[in-house]
Amino acid sequence: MTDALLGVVIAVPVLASVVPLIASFWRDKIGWYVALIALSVNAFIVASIVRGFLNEGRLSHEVGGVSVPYGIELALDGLSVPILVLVALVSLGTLVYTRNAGPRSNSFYSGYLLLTAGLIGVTVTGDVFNLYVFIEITGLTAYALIASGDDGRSAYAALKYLIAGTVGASLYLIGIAYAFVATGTLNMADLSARLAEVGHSDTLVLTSFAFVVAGLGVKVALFPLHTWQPDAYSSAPYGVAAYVSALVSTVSAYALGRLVLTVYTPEFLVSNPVVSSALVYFGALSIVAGSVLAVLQTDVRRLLAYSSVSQFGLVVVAFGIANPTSVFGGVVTLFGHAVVKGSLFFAAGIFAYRLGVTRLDEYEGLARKMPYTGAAFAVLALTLVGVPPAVGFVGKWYVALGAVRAGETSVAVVIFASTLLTLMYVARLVDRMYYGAAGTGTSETAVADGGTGGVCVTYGMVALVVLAAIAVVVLGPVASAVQETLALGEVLGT
Amino acid sequence: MIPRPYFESPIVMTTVRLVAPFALTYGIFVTLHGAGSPGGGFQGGVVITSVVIMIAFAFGVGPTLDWTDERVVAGLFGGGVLAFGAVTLITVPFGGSLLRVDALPIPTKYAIEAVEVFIGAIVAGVVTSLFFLLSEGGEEE
Amino acid sequence: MTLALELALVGFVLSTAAATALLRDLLASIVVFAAFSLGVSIIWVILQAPDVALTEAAVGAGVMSVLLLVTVAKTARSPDDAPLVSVNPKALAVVLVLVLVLVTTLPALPPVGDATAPALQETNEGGTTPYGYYIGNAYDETGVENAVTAVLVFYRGFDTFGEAVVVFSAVVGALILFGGGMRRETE
Amino acid sequence: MTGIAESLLTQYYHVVFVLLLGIGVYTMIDAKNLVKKIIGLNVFQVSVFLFLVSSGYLEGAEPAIVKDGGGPYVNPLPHVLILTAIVVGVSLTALALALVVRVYQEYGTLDEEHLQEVMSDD
Amino acid sequence: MTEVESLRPLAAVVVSAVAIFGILAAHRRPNIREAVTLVAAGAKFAIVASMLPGVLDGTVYVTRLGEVVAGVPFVLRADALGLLFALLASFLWIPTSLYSIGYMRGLDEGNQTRYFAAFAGSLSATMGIAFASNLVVLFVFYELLTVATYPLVAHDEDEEARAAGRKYLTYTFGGGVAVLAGTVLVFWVTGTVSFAAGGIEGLTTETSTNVARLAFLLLAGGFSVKAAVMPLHSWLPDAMVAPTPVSGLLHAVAVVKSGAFGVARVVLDVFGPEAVAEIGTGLPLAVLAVFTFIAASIIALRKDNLKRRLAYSTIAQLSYIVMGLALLTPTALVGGLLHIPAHAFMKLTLFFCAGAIHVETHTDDISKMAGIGKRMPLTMSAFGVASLGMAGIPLLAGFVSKWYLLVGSFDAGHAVFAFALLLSGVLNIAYFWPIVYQAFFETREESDEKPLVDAELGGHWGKVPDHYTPRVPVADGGDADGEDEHSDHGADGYWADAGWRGGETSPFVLVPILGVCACAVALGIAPATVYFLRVVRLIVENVTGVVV
Repeated sequence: MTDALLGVVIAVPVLASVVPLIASFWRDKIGWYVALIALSVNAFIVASIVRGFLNEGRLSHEVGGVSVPYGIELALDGLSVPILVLVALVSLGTLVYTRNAGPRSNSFYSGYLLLTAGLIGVTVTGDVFNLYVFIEITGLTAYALIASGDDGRSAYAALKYLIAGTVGASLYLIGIAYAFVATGTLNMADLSARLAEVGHSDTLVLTSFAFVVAGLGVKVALFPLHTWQPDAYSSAPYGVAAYVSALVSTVSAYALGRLVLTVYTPEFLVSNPVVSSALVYFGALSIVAGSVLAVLQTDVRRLLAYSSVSQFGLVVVAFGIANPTSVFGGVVTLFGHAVVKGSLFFAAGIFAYRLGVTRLDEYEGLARKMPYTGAAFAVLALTLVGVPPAVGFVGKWYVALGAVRAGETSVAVVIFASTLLTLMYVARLVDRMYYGAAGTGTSETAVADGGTGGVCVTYGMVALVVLAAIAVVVLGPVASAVQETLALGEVLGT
Repeated sequence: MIPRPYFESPIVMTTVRLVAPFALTYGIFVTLHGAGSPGGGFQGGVVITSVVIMIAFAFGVGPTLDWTDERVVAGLFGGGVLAFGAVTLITVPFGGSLLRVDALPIPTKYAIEAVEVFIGAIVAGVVTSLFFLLSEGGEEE
Repeated sequence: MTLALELALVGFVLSTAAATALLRDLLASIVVFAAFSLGVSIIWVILQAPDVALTEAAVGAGVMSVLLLVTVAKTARSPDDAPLVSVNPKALAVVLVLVLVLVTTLPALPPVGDATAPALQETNEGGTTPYGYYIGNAYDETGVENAVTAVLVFYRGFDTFGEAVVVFSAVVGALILFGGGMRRETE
Repeated sequence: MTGIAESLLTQYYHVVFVLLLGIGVYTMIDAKNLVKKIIGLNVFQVSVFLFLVSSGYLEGAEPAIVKDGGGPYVNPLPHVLILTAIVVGVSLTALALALVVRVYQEYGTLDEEHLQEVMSDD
Repeated sequence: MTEVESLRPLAAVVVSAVAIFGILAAHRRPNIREAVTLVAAGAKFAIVASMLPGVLDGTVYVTRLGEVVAGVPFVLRADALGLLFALLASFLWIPTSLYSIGYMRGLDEGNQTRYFAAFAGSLSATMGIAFASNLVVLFVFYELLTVATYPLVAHDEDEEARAAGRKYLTYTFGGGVAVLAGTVLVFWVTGTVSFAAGGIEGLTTETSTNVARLAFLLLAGGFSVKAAVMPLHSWLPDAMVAPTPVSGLLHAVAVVKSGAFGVARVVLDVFGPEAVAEIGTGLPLAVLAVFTFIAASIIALRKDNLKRRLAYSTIAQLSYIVMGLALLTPTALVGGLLHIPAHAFMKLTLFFCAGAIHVETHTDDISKMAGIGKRMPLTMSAFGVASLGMAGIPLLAGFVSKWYLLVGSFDAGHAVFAFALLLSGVLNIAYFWPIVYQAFFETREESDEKPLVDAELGGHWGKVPDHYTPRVPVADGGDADGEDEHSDHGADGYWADAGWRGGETSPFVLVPILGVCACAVALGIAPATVYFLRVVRLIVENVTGVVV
């Protein structure tokens, strides 16, 4: 019975998303309440799903009662549990923020619910084509939400995102097609077995792997496939930017890990050393390039966007190394980065709404004007650097340990160096916020930038950011406690 | 905004008057007959929409928009999604799993055709409103 | 005979595709794109995929072109001083690389229509393949002759649900863009 | 190389797939007009559809309208996938066009270079 | 050695962390705020001291708190070595807090709340470093210490301070990264990172010598950044822009010694002296240390800014510790470890004096301090005593530790190190004595210029450098920004006579100076009765089994 909830948790937001649209004939601005109710319900369902996982281990549901591999399987294992929890939490947290920061239209919340449904779908599906469908749902709604900013710039950014994202999804589809030609099946578990029979060094298998990685790489925004991402993040409304930066790329990265680790399996990587090291260096390149580009930015949102490029590089490295230690590190990094980056965008939004500051040089002396948000921002930023005991450090520890165990010393060096690279741009921010001469970037410039948009910053928004800052610190020690529970060893079949 | 090049053409209007009913019928046929032959909700829905689009081209978008009640359009795809979702969930108590239409007390074939109808409704409603939104989109702004 | 027909068709499709790329005038390339879709839908017929053909004709040629036309009607058309755009060498180089890479994988692919292709086996080491299962049991289990419909709604019904959600999301997205809900007065 | 040469003959649908893909990508890179890019995107997607459908094609088989004594049938699974993919594709196109309209309302142009200029101004 | 479950190590860490909230809460009431600081300081020292007797009897107090990362327990462990450091830091926090009050108020600095809060935070982190039971926990608090001290370095918020702060972050985080890398290596090789007296099992046997060498290089190198071993030292002089109490406690004791302490942990409890000798990484480190304290002493000669000169002296003195640890012989270890407290007391006195001079006369440059002994007699006498101690004059703290170092270097069969030590002692006198001398025995007019300070290296044969102009006394005590609220030194340019009854500065400043100075003397006269020597002996005995 628990396993059926895997489908219910997708269906609930979809059904709820219809309500605001229909209701808009009679009332405006009820979308938020509908979303709140639906996502709270979802949170409860997710809670019972997690309980089910803790009791029974891997959950699997055959939609339509059709047996695998003829139907579609929904599955939940140690790799996807954290992501599911993450989506449930962030989707609720973002609501707290958008309550006042907006957008507030009914149709926005329909899109918001659909996006959430898509994210959950990507997380729990066990079928490669079904994954494609949910990726497209996620993408479609994400493009629309990004364009919900009231200037044309956001529409243009969304269009670029749409084209890039669709190309990525289509590349993924080509990869799936190659795999299908080679095996004739689509269920992940079955596919992985058939691929092993075909032979991991078979041209078709290798081609499909290449296309899948490239396609999802675009979605994750790995260097050099990241070009759509900074514009999208920097032109979307802050609430949306936070939600998208926290979840959409994260879930795509999860999908990448899911495919690489459970469909192509670590054996595939072992039997193709060239491919695996290519994947790892792909990630390492992203780590370095992302950080370097972040240092060059003058707009805070773009800086945060590029820092995501680098963080997801770390995740890909972790998945590429593909031993349980590094994969756990990757998952921790995914989770931690989602919370941190989302909250950083929240905080940046609060600054923009209250003071109208958006550029780095306007952050001078910000902490004095808004001590709580400023402090939270600093803590979150330092977490990004990997200052212990916060979650960033824990993730980095496991990835590095995995890399050393796998003998990938050069990669380990990059991982350690990335700390300093991150420090380069974080130090600039924090230094400005705390020791910059206050006065610049006051609300006068806010009017000039039109940054505020008449949004009043509520205590709830500030509290959300502060809580997140506390959470990421607490999360660090907690994270390593769940390593056993996730049983990633089984997931990787090692 | 560049005005759309629309001018009344009696021939077109008459043709549409004649064709529209048949097109509508054909759309419904395709929707319902997906079980036995090629076709189904998606195709049928599109064909049904084509009626609206034809009328729009013949008589102009503005008038067509005034004739159509957007509540009906919204009801089509909203209701469709709700119904499809309901089917997805309702089968859980019956068969213990989602979308298990063969567990429903009605013959599977009818269940499948019902789903096709829902899909048809969704597609018809969505494509119609997309057409209107694109052609009217933001002109009020 | 059929081969000649097929080759002609393929030629038509390719040339129309190329034309959409090279025609400068937007309206022209949209019209050619509609022709392209029709050609493709005939290819689907030849490949024994009537459902796909019908959908392609209705959706690809029909809806897509209408939407494109409406958009162009609302926006400016590029001034057509020359009928064709000049070829962009840089883009061409990129494409050539891509094409060459893909061509190298072709020998590994089973010939089209070859009965020994893995995707066309009714059984394999894992037991019955999806193909074999659908062909064998679709009618008995669902009472639907058209296996495509059976798979679409029953065996892979969840895909179709997702598909419906995608369609729905499209209109929601458009509504978000153009503000307001369905009610026009509020727009 | 001979392998490639003969495959060009025996499986020209795959060749068409590759060529269409090339044309689509070319259009997306080259076209300055946003609508044109979207058309290229569609061509690109069609090429993928072609690849999948041809993978389900069986020489001399009939469509999978199953009846007694019939067969052999082509593989219906790819058809289902492509039906879904086509609808997904048109939905994406619709949203893309809506975005185009939005951009045009703001900047009065669909030409990318021109857009860049306008944006760098404000 | 018996282990006792106890919350005391945790309490020692937490007490000042809790105090932070009190300090922040009381930001509107300075008196309450400072009271909180003092109470926290007292409580912290009481807690740490309460463990001293037990530790001397071989007890180890342990607090277990789950895991940091899998396989790495989060345990705080108060063993002898940890206690040595904790005792020192927590004890010196008391006078420093008093002094801070006098200093900060004397200059009515801004952001005092942030200052005291960050100070309390730094002390928490320091305790954590002291009681860390394994490399990861050590690393955690090591990084937190960096974060907590950063606001103190950048306190002034002017461009110089911010640059110094950024440099500080970059250097120390860089060191932290190296430490982390080394930690990962150790964990990978042995599956544990917990300290064990005499070294972790199989660290050098389980793996190739080169991996062990690499691990040692990363760990020792990483910690050496905070220990300011050349060439990684340049953050320290820049960090002197911080308020003097910070330079005093943190950049002469807590932070820099946490680096030295880290090196000690690595040598004694991670690798163990034998292993270090075995992989032959001790000697290079020792050589580097010797180079550092000779070079730093020579540079110190050339610094006219008092605090910078003290900073270079710190760099030199820290390298004594590192050298002692690197020589690996029991006596040398005792000397190195004992020099941790010895140097702390003396250097803190010196910094306090510098601060007092700054508060009272706004004088920072040595060349402007001629005759200042008249203005601040007690302060300058304390300065004199402490600087003699630095030079290692008998009956002062510096002597005992240096004595052990000398003996130790002979034991190690490297007499050259002994001579290096003596040489640096001479250099110490060379750069401290002029300050004392001119303070007492010169006046502004006839203060001759200090060739070592003013003239270019190598001197000018015969001719007077054309850029040189004889110093003319400025009416104001060399106060750069010309503000003249300190009219207490006469208009004729003479320092006003403050007399010897402590009227020279506020008691908040004077009492700590004299107190710490007295301790420095006590440490020299009766090292055995002042507990540090006993603790140090115990540590070395635990590690090497040799009773010194």
